[in-house]
Parts: sequence; structure tokens; C-alpha cells
Amino acid sequence: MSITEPLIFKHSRSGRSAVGQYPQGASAEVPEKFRRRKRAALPEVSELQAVRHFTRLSQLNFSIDTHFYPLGSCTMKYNPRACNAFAMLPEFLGRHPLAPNSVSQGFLSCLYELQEMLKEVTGMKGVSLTPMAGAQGEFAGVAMIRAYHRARNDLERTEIIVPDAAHGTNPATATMCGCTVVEIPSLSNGDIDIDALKAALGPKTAGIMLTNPSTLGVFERRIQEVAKLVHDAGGLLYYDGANLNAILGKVRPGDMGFDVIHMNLHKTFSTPHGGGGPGSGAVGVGQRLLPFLPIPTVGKEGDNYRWLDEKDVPQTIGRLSAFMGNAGVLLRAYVYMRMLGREGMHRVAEFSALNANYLLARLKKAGFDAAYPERRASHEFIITMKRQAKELGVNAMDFAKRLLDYGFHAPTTYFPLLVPECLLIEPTETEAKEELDAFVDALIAIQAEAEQDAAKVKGAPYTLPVRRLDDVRAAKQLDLTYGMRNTE
Amino acid sequence: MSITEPLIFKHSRSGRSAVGQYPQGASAEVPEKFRRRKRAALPEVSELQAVRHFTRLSQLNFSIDTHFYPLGSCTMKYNPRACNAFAMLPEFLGRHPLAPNSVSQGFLSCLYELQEMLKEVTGMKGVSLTPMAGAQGEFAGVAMIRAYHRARNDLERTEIIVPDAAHGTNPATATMCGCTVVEIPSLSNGDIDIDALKAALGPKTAGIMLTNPSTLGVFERRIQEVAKLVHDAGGLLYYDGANLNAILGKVRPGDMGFDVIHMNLHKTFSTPHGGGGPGSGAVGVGQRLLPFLPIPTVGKEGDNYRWLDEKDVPQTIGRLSAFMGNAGVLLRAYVYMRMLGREGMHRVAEFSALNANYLLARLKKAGFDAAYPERRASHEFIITMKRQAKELGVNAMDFAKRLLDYGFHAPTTYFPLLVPECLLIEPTETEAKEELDAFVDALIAIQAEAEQDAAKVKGAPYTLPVRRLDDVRAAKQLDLTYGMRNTE
Amino acid sequence: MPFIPHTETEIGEMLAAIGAPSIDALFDEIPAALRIKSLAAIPDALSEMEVGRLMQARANQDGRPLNFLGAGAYEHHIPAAVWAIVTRGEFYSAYTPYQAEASQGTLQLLYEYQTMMSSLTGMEVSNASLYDGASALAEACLMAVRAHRKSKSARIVVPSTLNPTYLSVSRAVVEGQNLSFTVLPYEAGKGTLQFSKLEALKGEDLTAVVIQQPNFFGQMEDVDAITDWAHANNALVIAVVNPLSLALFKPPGEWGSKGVDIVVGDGQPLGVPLSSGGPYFGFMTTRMEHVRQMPGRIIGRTVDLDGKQGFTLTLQAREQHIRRSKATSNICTNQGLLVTAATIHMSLLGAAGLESVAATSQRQAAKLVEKLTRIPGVKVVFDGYRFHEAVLQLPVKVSDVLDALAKRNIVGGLDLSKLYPELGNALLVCATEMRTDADLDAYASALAAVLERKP
Amino acid sequence: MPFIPHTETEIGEMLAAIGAPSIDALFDEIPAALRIKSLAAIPDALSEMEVGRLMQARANQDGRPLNFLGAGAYEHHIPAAVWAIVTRGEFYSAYTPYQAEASQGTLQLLYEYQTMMSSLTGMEVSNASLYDGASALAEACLMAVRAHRKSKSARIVVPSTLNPTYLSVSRAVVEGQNLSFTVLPYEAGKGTLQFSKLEALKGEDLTAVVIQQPNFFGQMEDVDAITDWAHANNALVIAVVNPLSLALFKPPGEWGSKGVDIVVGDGQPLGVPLSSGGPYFGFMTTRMEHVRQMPGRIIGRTVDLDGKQGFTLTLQAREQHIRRSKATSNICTNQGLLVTAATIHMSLLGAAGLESVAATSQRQAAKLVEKLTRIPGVKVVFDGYRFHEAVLQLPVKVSDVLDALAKRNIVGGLDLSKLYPELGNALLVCATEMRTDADLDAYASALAAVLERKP
Ligand SMILES: Cc1ncc(COP(=O)(O)O)c(C=O)c1O
Ligand SMILES: Cc1ncc(COP(=O)(O)O)c(C=O)c1O
Repeated sequence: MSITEPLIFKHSRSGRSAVGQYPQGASAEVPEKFRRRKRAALPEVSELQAVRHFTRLSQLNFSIDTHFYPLGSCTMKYNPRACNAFAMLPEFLGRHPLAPNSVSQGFLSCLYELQEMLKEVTGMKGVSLTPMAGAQGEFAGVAMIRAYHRARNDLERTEIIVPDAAHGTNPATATMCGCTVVEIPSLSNGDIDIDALKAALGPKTAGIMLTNPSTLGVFERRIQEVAKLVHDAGGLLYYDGANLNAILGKVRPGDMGFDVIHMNLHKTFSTPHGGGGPGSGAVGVGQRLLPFLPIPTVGKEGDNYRWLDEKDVPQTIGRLSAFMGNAGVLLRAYVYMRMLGREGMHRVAEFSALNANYLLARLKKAGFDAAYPERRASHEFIITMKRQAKELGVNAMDFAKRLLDYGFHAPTTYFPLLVPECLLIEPTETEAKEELDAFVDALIAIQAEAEQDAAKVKGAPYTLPVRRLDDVRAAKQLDLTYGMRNTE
Repeated sequence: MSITEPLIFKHSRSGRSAVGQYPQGASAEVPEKFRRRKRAALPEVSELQAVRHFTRLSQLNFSIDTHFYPLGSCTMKYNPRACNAFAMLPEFLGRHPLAPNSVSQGFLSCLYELQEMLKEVTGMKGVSLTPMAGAQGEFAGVAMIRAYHRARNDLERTEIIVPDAAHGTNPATATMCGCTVVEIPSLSNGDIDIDALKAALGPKTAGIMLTNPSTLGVFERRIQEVAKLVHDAGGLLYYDGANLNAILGKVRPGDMGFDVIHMNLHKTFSTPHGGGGPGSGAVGVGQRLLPFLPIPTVGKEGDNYRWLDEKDVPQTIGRLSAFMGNAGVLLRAYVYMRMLGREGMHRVAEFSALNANYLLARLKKAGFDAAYPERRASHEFIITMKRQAKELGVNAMDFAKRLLDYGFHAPTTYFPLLVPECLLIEPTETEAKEELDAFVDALIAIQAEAEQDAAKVKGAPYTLPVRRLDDVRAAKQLDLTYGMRNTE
Repeated sequence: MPFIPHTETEIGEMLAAIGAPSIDALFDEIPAALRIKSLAAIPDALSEMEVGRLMQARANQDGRPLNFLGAGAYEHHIPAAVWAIVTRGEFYSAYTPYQAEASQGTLQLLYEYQTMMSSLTGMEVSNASLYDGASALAEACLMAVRAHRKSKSARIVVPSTLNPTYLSVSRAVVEGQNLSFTVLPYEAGKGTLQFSKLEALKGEDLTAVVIQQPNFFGQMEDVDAITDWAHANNALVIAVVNPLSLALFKPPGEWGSKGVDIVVGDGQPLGVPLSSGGPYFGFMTTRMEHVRQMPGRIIGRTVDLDGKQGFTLTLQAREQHIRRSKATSNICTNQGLLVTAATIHMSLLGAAGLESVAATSQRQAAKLVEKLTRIPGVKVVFDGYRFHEAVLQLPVKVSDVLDALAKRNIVGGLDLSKLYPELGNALLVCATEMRTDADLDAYASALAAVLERKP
Repeated sequence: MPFIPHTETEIGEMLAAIGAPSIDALFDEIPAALRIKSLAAIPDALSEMEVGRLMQARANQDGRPLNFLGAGAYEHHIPAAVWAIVTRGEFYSAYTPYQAEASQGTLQLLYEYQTMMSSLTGMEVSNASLYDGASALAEACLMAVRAHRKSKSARIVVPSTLNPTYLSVSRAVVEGQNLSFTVLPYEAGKGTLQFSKLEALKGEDLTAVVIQQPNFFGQMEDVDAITDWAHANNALVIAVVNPLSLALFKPPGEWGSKGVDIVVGDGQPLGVPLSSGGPYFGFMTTRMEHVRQMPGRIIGRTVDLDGKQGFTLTLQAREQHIRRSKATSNICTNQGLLVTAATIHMSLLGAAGLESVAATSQRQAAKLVEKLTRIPGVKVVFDGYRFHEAVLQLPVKVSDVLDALAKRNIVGGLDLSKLYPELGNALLVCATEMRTDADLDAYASALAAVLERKP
């Protein structure tokens, strides 16, 4: 089928245009000093050409709607179409973000109830929906931790402790918040090194950022002890909710002792990832951080909903977006939660764990090396290709690329950084057993290929629109816009 | 990329289900004698599985949105997305077909105006939108012709004259209407054989069915003479509007002397063809046939629109559909016509003719044989591969199949039946010159392949989900439902 | 130029290649006298934005009344996924799958559809759709005449409980072909076929008997008895069914001792919105022995040059493009996209889902009848088992009531007084799973108010 | 189980393979005391049909008022094709294109986007999006500090005509990093930066000067003079622009004698519906020399093993997943799907289309101002050239007027009285090409009525 598509600029001809799409005959008298002299080099194409071009481009992607996509830490589960349909009702799409409350009660009620539901599933006391992705949620969380210490005049607390398994956004966020990062190692069983934690804690400790289950795919069993240590040292606990899918309806971050959490609604609450975004990083806080929540949030008085702002939350860390974060994503999450309902929440963790543990069991049985063979998988787990890399010269990336030829998106590769040659595999609860079985079969087949003909695996993929791309060249001979280089 | 997809039944597991899609806990007490004993063997799949399955299936299709699709006689032009969006407004989708006129004025006004516009572009006096496809429009037309003669007590007129170039629906329709078909030949220049026509005409002549331009891709130049002959003989003229795209805004069937016409709204008026339908075969009539129009149509009294039925059109040939034909298709056509506007109507024929004549000129120059080299192309034209079939053993079908590998949908093959080894090529007005050029290049390349390695072309396609299919086996070893044969 | 990609330069180049002085010259074979001067009645072009505004204004005029009308078109929940996939360009903008290799998506889907419809109706084979339920019945009558060689009468027996429009359409379509219809009355008080009238036809040459189940009144016919009677009297049986109801009810393939011969109906309840009457789709299934008499496209599974499974149009020798004047029907374009919707819809709901939808619809309709008949003067006309529609008798003229209800934003049902004058002020009402209890209450109180002539 | 495909049999088989007695056992590493007992506050599951009804009811509460609000979010026509393609599963449900070979669709589109945005803003390079316009400005300030090594002050000069929320967000985001903002007042009567106040900063260590064009009042700043002044005084220049306006106006890359250094803004006017405030997307373009300081993802063109062109994420060493605490930003997930919309939108409209939309918007806004200022007591506050927004003075409290207008189904604009108390009863109004003359008249007569306290 169509396996490549030229750049849109190749379809462009001077004077061509989809004129039905804009008002005819308008012109503006722009004073010379403000006037644009030369039109931007946007493509000039017909409507059909644009539709055909972008439809064809879309077909070059793997996606949940077309492929099993076990990308660890990313929770690529089914994005219900209903969420999209109902979030895109014309009234919601047409609503101006600053429209008066009197013509916004429907929208506000959805957000309010979403806040309430998120409080319930996380065990938190307050929720702000404004952060626009996980990383911005982290920012909000750490900024609140800092604001808390500052409000108590505890000004020395600028260190954020982060396990080595943490996602890159954790340390990057700490830095953005003006904190310094103290990294602590993980034990070989995947748990945190408590001794290292103890050593790291002190009067400078602002807090710790944890994912639990961690990105190693295992649950931190001594979480209560960790919480106590950190709290006793005067720090607060931040929960990176990227892995909330693993525990939804089973255990709540608030009950584990966390003071603040962000939730990737685009993971656990199944809003689509859109090829890179948008997401939503709603934050939840315990009692201590309530005064600092980012604004706006939605309050309810009687039957009336209204925005809460600096007047209501005077100690707020402020605004993180021009309006109300990724409102449309919030509506999608709301619809999803209403469709799951109470029982559905529990099932999320149950079946994501069932799928992960089943896949792990089958892969172990097939001879693959689990990074933490003695542990339960959470909703994801790690296998390492260290042995294959050493013995056969076929590494984790080679397996990943070859999986594409077999019709599966690759797991997350080389993350977390501490496990060599790792594949972080997250099947999610919405995949059927036969899909998991087929994935195991593919890995077994690739293993056999690697043993017989390593070069074949290393040359993969073969059946995609392009073969393996030269990343080094991409970074060295920068070609970031059409026309930047003399390439066609 | 994904190149095959198992049958949906392969994804089915007993007890699996997308339970969010239906009410839970309902059951009906059905008396034993009416009760279904065994559930139908519908697939039992999750929502994700269904979405993934059908999304993947869709990717196996060529379509206007993805490929140049020069399928002669089918007018595969761009289907504006706006037509779909506005025809699918929730109010239109939710409207019950039998809802009272008082809550239907918006919908009725669109249909009324569509009737008026179609009258204007065809030069007819009345229009009924109810036929659900071209063939049903033909049925309506011939039935009206019969009704006309019968109303005049001219009961012998049961013969319908049809040129050999006619589409199969023409003779099939005549038969369905209880007429006998008299076929007349075409001349080698593509025009009708007037002598044969004269010979065929007589007291039994009910009428003649013509496409003009004909399916040979040429305009019948002596149409006025033909009209006079038929009328003088007491017959009526039926215009098969499948080729209206060729003359839209240039010449009107009514002005040529036709008494009745059907229009394929799914061709000229760009409603999508949906992989086989729905279409719409609205009919227009001149004065003589007005009393016989199929019902319902829409009338206007003052500012008020209402359905016209047997009370208003007592001589009607009746109803052809349970409600109002393919209403949603009609709305799409209405939107399309409003977007084209007056000037746009003229452009349709102009640019479809420009594209066809350009393509023909280039192909002739490249050495291909035009079926009617001395004639202007209309919106389409025929090349014949007779020479290639004879000299190289590579026939029209081989060229067609190989074109698929080059990323082009094939032209219509082996129709009209009278031109051997023909390809009927209709580029439509919405294709850009470079697309036509690329198509010519592909045909030239295939010609070269045919000369060098005929077997290669005859083995085509190679890059599609399947290679050439065994049609004979399909018809001999019938396998029409999953489970009919022991095949997997 | 909307939708036209040509630049001035290109037009020049193309004319040069053609050797024509102007675009106009391309039309020089058309007699000059015939050329259009102007299309004065066509309005100026609107931009997409403008036409969007226009269409929304038209849509607003009609609004979104609460609907209790069925009568052959039913409002059901359609999963959001259905039309999101149906409108994908690859389905939406493809032509009929003539080039099988480039149309495997549509072809495989149609094969899956044929399988599902055959199973739902309990028959062996299905075609890939006809226009709608009414015209499908017309085609079924013609097919019965072809299939039943021994019968010379071309006489079709239909009950008056058949959707009257289906009969009108059938009459119109078979008009030229000398078929005749014998309409049998229904049993007063029961609303089902008067069996004695059928018995009275014993010994006559009947080509086929049509049975609609549930019938136009929503009542259940004694299909087993009718089927067996017809077969015993050498007539074929054509079933007209609501496909959704088959999730609950015995499929036509099991009616009587050997099942019916042809099944038709409208597929609309399977994922197609009401949309003002169309596009819907007609379905048809039959026994294998009749497959060559079936009109419409049929898809078969076969293998490719490498022996790999694939799908293609088959038995095309029945069709107009091959057989021309001897084809089984003139149908060419069918309702493919709607079949796409139905196939996805059936896959998403499964048999369990359809059953639940049907059961809920029936329950809500029963509740509706109960609530409405509590209003003084409102009565149920027919006894017996019903699906999701019912005929009610009102104390006053039905059309006045419907007008008054429409003002209250309720589409209250179908006035039967013209179709069945003998029933007096009769109203056909319907409720599906889409009508909540609150909706039913809203109707009941509106109707009560209207009947009391409250404002 | 909604969205869960597992059958009872499969659950059993899977547990057996795992060697676990129950699903519950899979959670045995979680301390028992912590396990959730119930989630009482979560309501029961709704079916898709039910939630659809609920959401439509909520949507109906808000209705579809006629909108004259801009202030950073603008209502424009979006071609139907845009979101039909954007919501295709392959775009909608894909993750970030980490596996380049399986994501060429998204990657090529982003490369095309980068090209378009660079050209539109007159800069050399673009990233693949940030969250929104406000947070993009915050990132630009941080980037300026990194890029301008010679400046030690981390001091950013902003005009008070900058969208006040953009300043709030920037303050919140850079909070921990010791940046400072110096806010300069606007010229009364003109509504543009008081240049003398800028002059007064001469000689001080300024890291960057921010200019918004058109500014928050819709007025046009003297961007050339400010840019040149900033560069002459060793400060970088950050432009905040409405990308649509750039179809008419000089791009930031051409401001002053050498153009600005960083351009940011909100991409919403390019194909993204108002949608209650988001998701929108922030864009950022810059000079090549600063590319390594730019936050966010960047796509590069390269070749594959066979030398064929392909696209991939590049310069990842700037990003958090590689550089961790030393990354240019913590951003990971961005607003890819909105960029998809914008890229399709820009392709459909082209430069000519955007220009026409911008010009029409400006014309309609000018007409609106004219119509409204005919009402006694309504005045324009600022002279000078404007884009499609304007500040009006009302004779009475603005919030009361807006409430009264809302009752008439009109969203009348933004009350400036809290943000700019010195302006008194000031109202910021906007019109785009979506507002017809009839719409403007409707507003004018509603406002007149409200001001006369008519019912
Ligand atoms: C463990 C973890 N933390 C944080 C993030 C950041 O979330 P986002 O990408 O929404 O900013 C991610 C997502 O990639 C993650 O996997
Ligand atoms: C010349 C001609 N006539 C009639 C028809 C029949 O139209 P339809 O397929 O809509 O029934 C067609 C379409 O295939 C055609 O090309």
C-alpha cells in the first residue's frame, strides 16, 4: 500500500488554493510599517490534496487503534470513542474560556465532579485540573512543596530526592523549581535503598518524588516506612502518578502517605495521546498543601458552580495556563470515569496487573530474562536483553525494531536507565489474551532469528515506510525545516 | 505496514463483549413460540478489538481520500468533508422521517431548494429526489415513460431503444419496467448509428435511453436530430445522467430534447460512494412527464414547505422507498451545490474536460491507442490495449492491476463492452495536473515493463494486501459466509 | 476555485498539450445553439463557513423533539465508534470494490456482514444490501417469481398488517411485470392476520406469502402456522423482519417446519441514525438453492495467486453489468456505507447487546403503553404479544393531537386514520431503549394536557 | 466489563500460567493495611448511551451564545476536513513518536509544521509545540536567560500591554529560578508601550524585552523601534504574537534591523476550536544559533539504512529523558494533536487564506466598534491601528452589562476593570470573520437595550 508520501510542499503550486475555506474579496489596509511584505511559504494546495496528503500520512503511524502498543510507562490503552464524541459536542467546542459562569454551568459541573472523583481515587483532599501534562503537574507539585516550606519560613529546604529509576521529568522538574536533585539508588530487588534514603534526608530535604509502582515495574513495599522517614525529616512526598493505572482502585497514594500527586489523565484515564499530546497532569494534594493549589479550580456553592481564583486561594502557586489547562482532555477523562464507574475503577488495576503478570510469566517461561524475576509485575515489567546483546550482538533496540515488522509497537527501550538493555513492557488492561500470546510468539520468533541470523534482526525493520533511521546524522546535519538544506 | 487482518470472528471469544454499549440487566419474557433458541453467531469482541479490526480493514482500501481513482463512468472526485459534516448535524440525524411538517421546515427547505437547483442545471420542469441510486432513477424514468403512454392509451409502446454502449443498468431497467430492449450499434466515431435508430423506431417505441456524452467518452453531436426522430416516432428520450459531470453548466439535457433524466448525485454532485453506496438517482422531467413523478416531493406554499403525495400527484408512478430516499445523501448534494454556486457549476464540466483531454493528449503522445482518436474527450475517454494484448499478451486487466502497484486505482476495465481491451479513464476536475502526469508516467513505465517482461505485468499486483484473486474459484466454490466451507 | 486545483499556468500548459485554444474549445462538438447561457436560478457560491451557518440555521428550525415514532424507522443508541470509523475516508470515499485487490477492506467487511446477517436471520446466504426495506421486499417478490418456477400465477399474498408503504413500493416496483398482490385482512381486536382468509386461498396458485414479524402494529404474527401453510400450499414464504427484534425472536430460517425462503427488511435499527429517512439499507438473505436468483452484490472468499485468502465480488453473472437485460435486477450502487455501519454496530453489540437493546425497547414501550392508557379515553387497540410498538385509540382526532404535541416538542407517533380508517382515531406509538422513564412521563403528561386542551 | 476483553475462561488460564490463585493475589506485595476498601464517592457506571445523554444535557445548559470575546482565544472557521483527519485513530491514538519508523506520519507532519511556523514567524527553526501561549512565554524567558550568557541579571522587561495572564503564568513558572520582571506602563490614550519608560532603562543589564503584537488591547506596538532599542541595549527580544495576524503583519523575524530572537504565542487561531480554553498549543520559533537552548521536541529529516528520506526526533540531548536535571525544560508530553490540526489548517488555508481571514476579522471588528460607539456613552479608549480587538468605555459597570448580555445569549467581551482599574468601565471586545453584520447588529441592539435598562 502507500508507503511514502512526499512533503506537502511538493504538492504546492503558486496560485493554487482551497478558496472555499476563507472569505473572498477581503483586504486590509495595513500601514506600511506593520505590513508583511512577502507571504509565508505555506503550501498552496487544493482541499483534496490536503485531505489526501494527511490521510496518507496518518496511515504511516502505528497507534492504539491499529496496533498493540505495549509502551512501558505510557499506558497505551483503548481511548473510547465516546469520550471524544461527547467532549466535542458543539456547545463545549464553542464555549469561550472566559465566558460568564452563567453560561458555563454545564461545563463547570463536569470539572467539579471530575475533581471530586479524582480526590476519591487518590485519597487526596483537593484537586486542581489545570496542569497540561504530567511534567506540568510535577512542576505544580514541587512548586507547592516549596511554597509550603516557604510559608513556614523553612527556607533551607531546596533538595528533592529522586530515585535513579525516576522518569527524566522528575529531576528536570526539580531543577525548574529551583531545587537541587539528590539521586538515590534502587536495590537489586527493585525497592528503594532505604539506607541511601536515610543518608540523603536532612534539614535541606524539601521532599521526595516517587513513582509507586516504580518505573521498574514493581511496587515499593516499604512505602509506609519511606513516608515516615521523609515526613520525620520534615520533607513531603510527591507521587508521580504516571503509574496510577497499576493501583487504581487497589491502593491510594493518599493512604500511602503521599502529600501530593499528579495524574496523567492521558494514561490512567485514557484520554488519547495524540501522537505526542495533549495530556493533562491534574494534581491532588493532602491537607497541608491545600492552600497552594494552582488556580483556577472549580467550586460549588449550593447548585452553583464557579471558578475559584486568587481571591479564594490567596497562597496559590498561581496560574499555569492562560485559561483552564487542557479543558477538552478533562472532559474526556470525565466521560471515561463515568463510564467505568465505581467497579470499573477497580478493574483497571486488576486487569492491567493480570495482563502484565501473564505476559511476564509467559516470557520467563520462554527463556527471557526478567529484570526482577522474584517480584510481581505491577501493570508493567522489565525484561533485559543483556544476555542476547552479549552473546548474539543483538540488543534491546534490535528486538524493538524487529517487533515492528511483526506488527507490534515496541515496548519502551532503555528506560529506566539503570537496567541495561531493557524493554519496559506495559500491555494495559484493554488488550486481549490472544494479543499477548501473539506478542510472546513474536519475541520467541525474533529470539530464534537472532540466534540464526543476527544481522537480519539488526537490520530491522524491513516492512515499514522507512528502514532504520540515522539519528546521528539527524542531530549532526540538522535539517529542521524544508529548505534549510539543499536536500529535496 | 498492516497488510492483512483476520476475520472479525477470529477475534471472538465466548462471553467477551463491549458491555458499555447496551443497557444492562434487561430481559424480555418472550413466549416460547416466538423465542429465539440460539443466539446469532455475531462476533463477541471488545470495543478496542472492533475499532482496531475495522480501522485496519479500512486501510486495505484505495479511496479518493488516499488515491487517484480515475474510474471511468464513476466520477470519483473529491467528496468535500463539509458536506458530510453539515448533513450529519444532530438535528438532521435525529429527525424521524415521518415527523410532522411543523418540525421539519429546515430539512424540507433544503430539499425544495435542491429540487429547484437540479431543475435549473438540467433544464427540466420538475424533479423528484426519491430514487436511491442511478438505477432506481432509471426505473423511475422508464416507468414514467410507460405511464405517459398508458395515460394516452398508447398501449403498444413497450420497446426501449438502447445503444450498445449503454450501461448495463439501462437494459436491465427496461426489463424491470416490463419493456423489451432494442439495442442499436454505435458508429466507429462513437456516435449513434442514425440509420439503425431509424430502423428501430416505430409504433412500439416507448423511448430511448441515452447517455450524452456516451460511455464512449464522446458527445453525441447529432443529438437534436436524434431527439426529433424519436419524438416524431412518438417516443420519449431518457437521459442517463451518470455523465452529467461532463456537461454541467455547458449544455442542459432539457435543451437537448430529453424528456426525463436521472442524476447520480453520488457522481456529479460529489456525494461519497461509500464503497458501493449509498447514492441518489434524483429524476428530472419535462412538461409531459410532470404528472407522473414519483412521490414524495417537496412543495412550497408561501413560506411553508410540505410533502407532496398521491393527493397532489394523482398520476404518480408511486413510491420507491419507504420514506424519502437517501435523505442524507440529498443534504450532502445540497451543501455541495451551495458551495459551488453558479460559477462553480460551469467549472465542473470545464475542468473535468480539461483534465480528460489533457490526459488523452499525453497518452496519445506516449503511444497509447485512443478508441476515438479524432474526437474530443468529454470528461472521460477510452484507450484500448488491443495492440498490447495481441503483441505482448498483456491485456487491459493486466495494465489495470499493475497500476495498483504504482499507487493508482485502475480505470474502468472492459466497459463499454463494444471496445475491446478498453480502459475507460475519468480523471475528474478535482485532480491536479501533477497527478495526471504521474499517472501517464506510470502507464508509460508499465508499457515498458510489458515490452521487457510481460509476465511481471501479468503477475501484478505485488504490493497490495493480496495478489491477483481467483474469481473463477470464487464463483465455482462458493464461500459466502464464514463457516460455509471448512476453510479457516 | 473551490475544489479545482488548476493554476493559470497549468491551464495554459494543459491547453497547449491538447492543442486547444481555450477551455471553451473543448466543448466545440456540442452544437452551439444548445450551449447554456446562464444558470440564473443557482445562487452565488457560499464559503464553507457560510454554508455551515446556513445548515445549522436550517437544523435549528427543526430542533430535536422527543421522538415516539417508529413505523419502520427506529431511534437506537449507536456507539460513537461506529460512525467515527464509517466516515474514515477509506470507507467513505471508495467506489464499489471492482478492483478487489485494492478493496479488501470493504470486501472483507461485506463478507463478515453476509455471515452476520445469515446467522441473524437463520438463513444460508445474504447479499451485500439493497436500497431499503421497502424496495427489498419488491425485489424479494420478483425473486420469488423467478425462483418458484412451478408457480405461474406471479401472485403474492400479503397481510394488511404489512407496513403499508412497503406494499406501495412493491406495487410501484413490480408494476411492469404482471405480478399481483392479494391483501388479506387482520383479525379485529388482535391486529394479526386473519388465518381463515388465508385458508380460503387453499388450492390456488400462489407464488409467495409475505409475513411481517413483528407486524406494522407491533403485534406478533403466528409465523409458524403461516409458513407451514404456505409451504403446504406450494407457495414460497417471504419474511419481512426488524433485524434487531431477531435478537429476541425466532429467526425466519426457523419459522414453521422448514423455515422461510427469503428474508428481507430494513437494516436501519442496526447502527443507522434516523436521518430523516435515509440512507438506510435493505437486507436480503435466502437459502443457498436460491442464491442465483438473488439480486444485488454478493461477496465470496477465494484465494490469490499465492494461495492466500482474499475476497471478491462473485456470481456477477446475475448482475446488470454482465447479464444486462436478463439480470436479476437493475441494482448497481447499493447502500455499502450503511452496511459498513451495521457490521461495526453488530460487532460492537454482539448478540447479547442486541438482545438487551431489544428487550429494553420492549420494556420501555410496554411502560409507555401503560402510562398513556392511564389517561382517560386512551386505550390499547390490540391484545396479544407486542414488540416495541403499539396501536392506541384516542378520544379525538389524531392529527390534531400530534400537532399539539409537536408544539410541545414531542413527535407523538403515527396517525393511522388514513392508512387504516376502520381503526378510527388510532395512533401508532413506539419506544426504544433511548426513551427513559422520564421521557415516557413527559409524553404522558403532555398527552394528558393536550387531551384536556390545556395550553 | 466495559473495555476489558477477558472472559472467565481466559482469566483462569492466565492465572494458572502466572501461578497465582486469584487476581487479588497479584497485589500481595501491597501492604494489606493500605488496600482500598471502597470508592464510595464514585458513582455507578453509565453506559455510553447514558453518559451521552448526560453530556448533552450539560452542554445544553451552556448553550451556544453569540461570542464577542477574544483576549487570547479566538473563534475562527475551521474547515470540516481538519478535525475529520485529526481524529483519525492513527493520529489520535498514537503516542509520542519514539519509534520513528512506526511514526513517520506524525513525524513528517511535525517537520512540515516546523517549516510552516518558521516561515510564518520569519524565523529559522521551530519546535514541535509547548503547552500553550502563556507557558510558552515562560519557557521563552527561561530560554533567554540560558541563551544570553552575557547577561547576568535574568531580568525581563515586559509591557503592561502584555496579556496579563501570560505574565501571571510566566511568574508562576519561573518562580524558583530568580528571574525578575520589570513591567512598563502603556501610553494613555494610545494603549501601547510608553517608550520613554523603556529608554529610562538604558544601560541596565536586561536579559530580554518581551513585545506582544498586536498587544492585549488589540493595538499595534512600534515593534521595530522596541526591537532595535533592545538589541542596541544588549537585550534579547521575545515576541508574543497571534499567528493568524502574521498573515497581514510583518513577522517578528523582520522586526527592527535584525529581527527578534525568540517568538512564542498560542497556536489556537490556527484550527483549534475555543473548546473552553484548551487543549490549545504553544509555539516557539527562534534563530538557528539558539536551537540548542530551545525547549520541547524537535523533528529532523535524515535518511534510513537505504538512504531513503525519513524523519525522527532530534537534538534529544536537550530533553529531560536524556539530560534529566540539566534539561532545557521538563516538558515531555506536548500538544501534538493540536499541531496536527494546525498543520492541516494552514495547508488548507494557505497564506492567502490566512490573510483573508485576518483581514475580514479586522474589518468586522472595526465595524463592531463603529456600531457600538454609536450607542450613547460608549467610546473607544485608544487611538491608533488595531487588529481585531478593541477597548471600549461603557457608561456603567461592565460586569453588570456582561451579565445582562449573557441573559440575552451574548458573550459580550472581557471586563478589564480588575486587570486595568485605571481604565474605569472598560470592555475588551473582539470580532472575527465568524461574526456577520447581522451578529454585530444583534450585539449593538442588545447593548443599547441593556444600557437603557430595557428588559
Ligand atoms: C513515570 C513518568 N513520569 C512522568 C511522566 C511525564 O508525563 P508527561 O509526559 O505527561 O509530561 C511520564 C510520561 O512520560 C512518565 O512515564
Ligand atoms: C452510465 C451509467 N449509468 C447508470 C449507472 C447506474 O447508477 P447507479 O450505480 O447509481 O445505480 C451508472 C453507474 O455505475 C453509470 O455509470
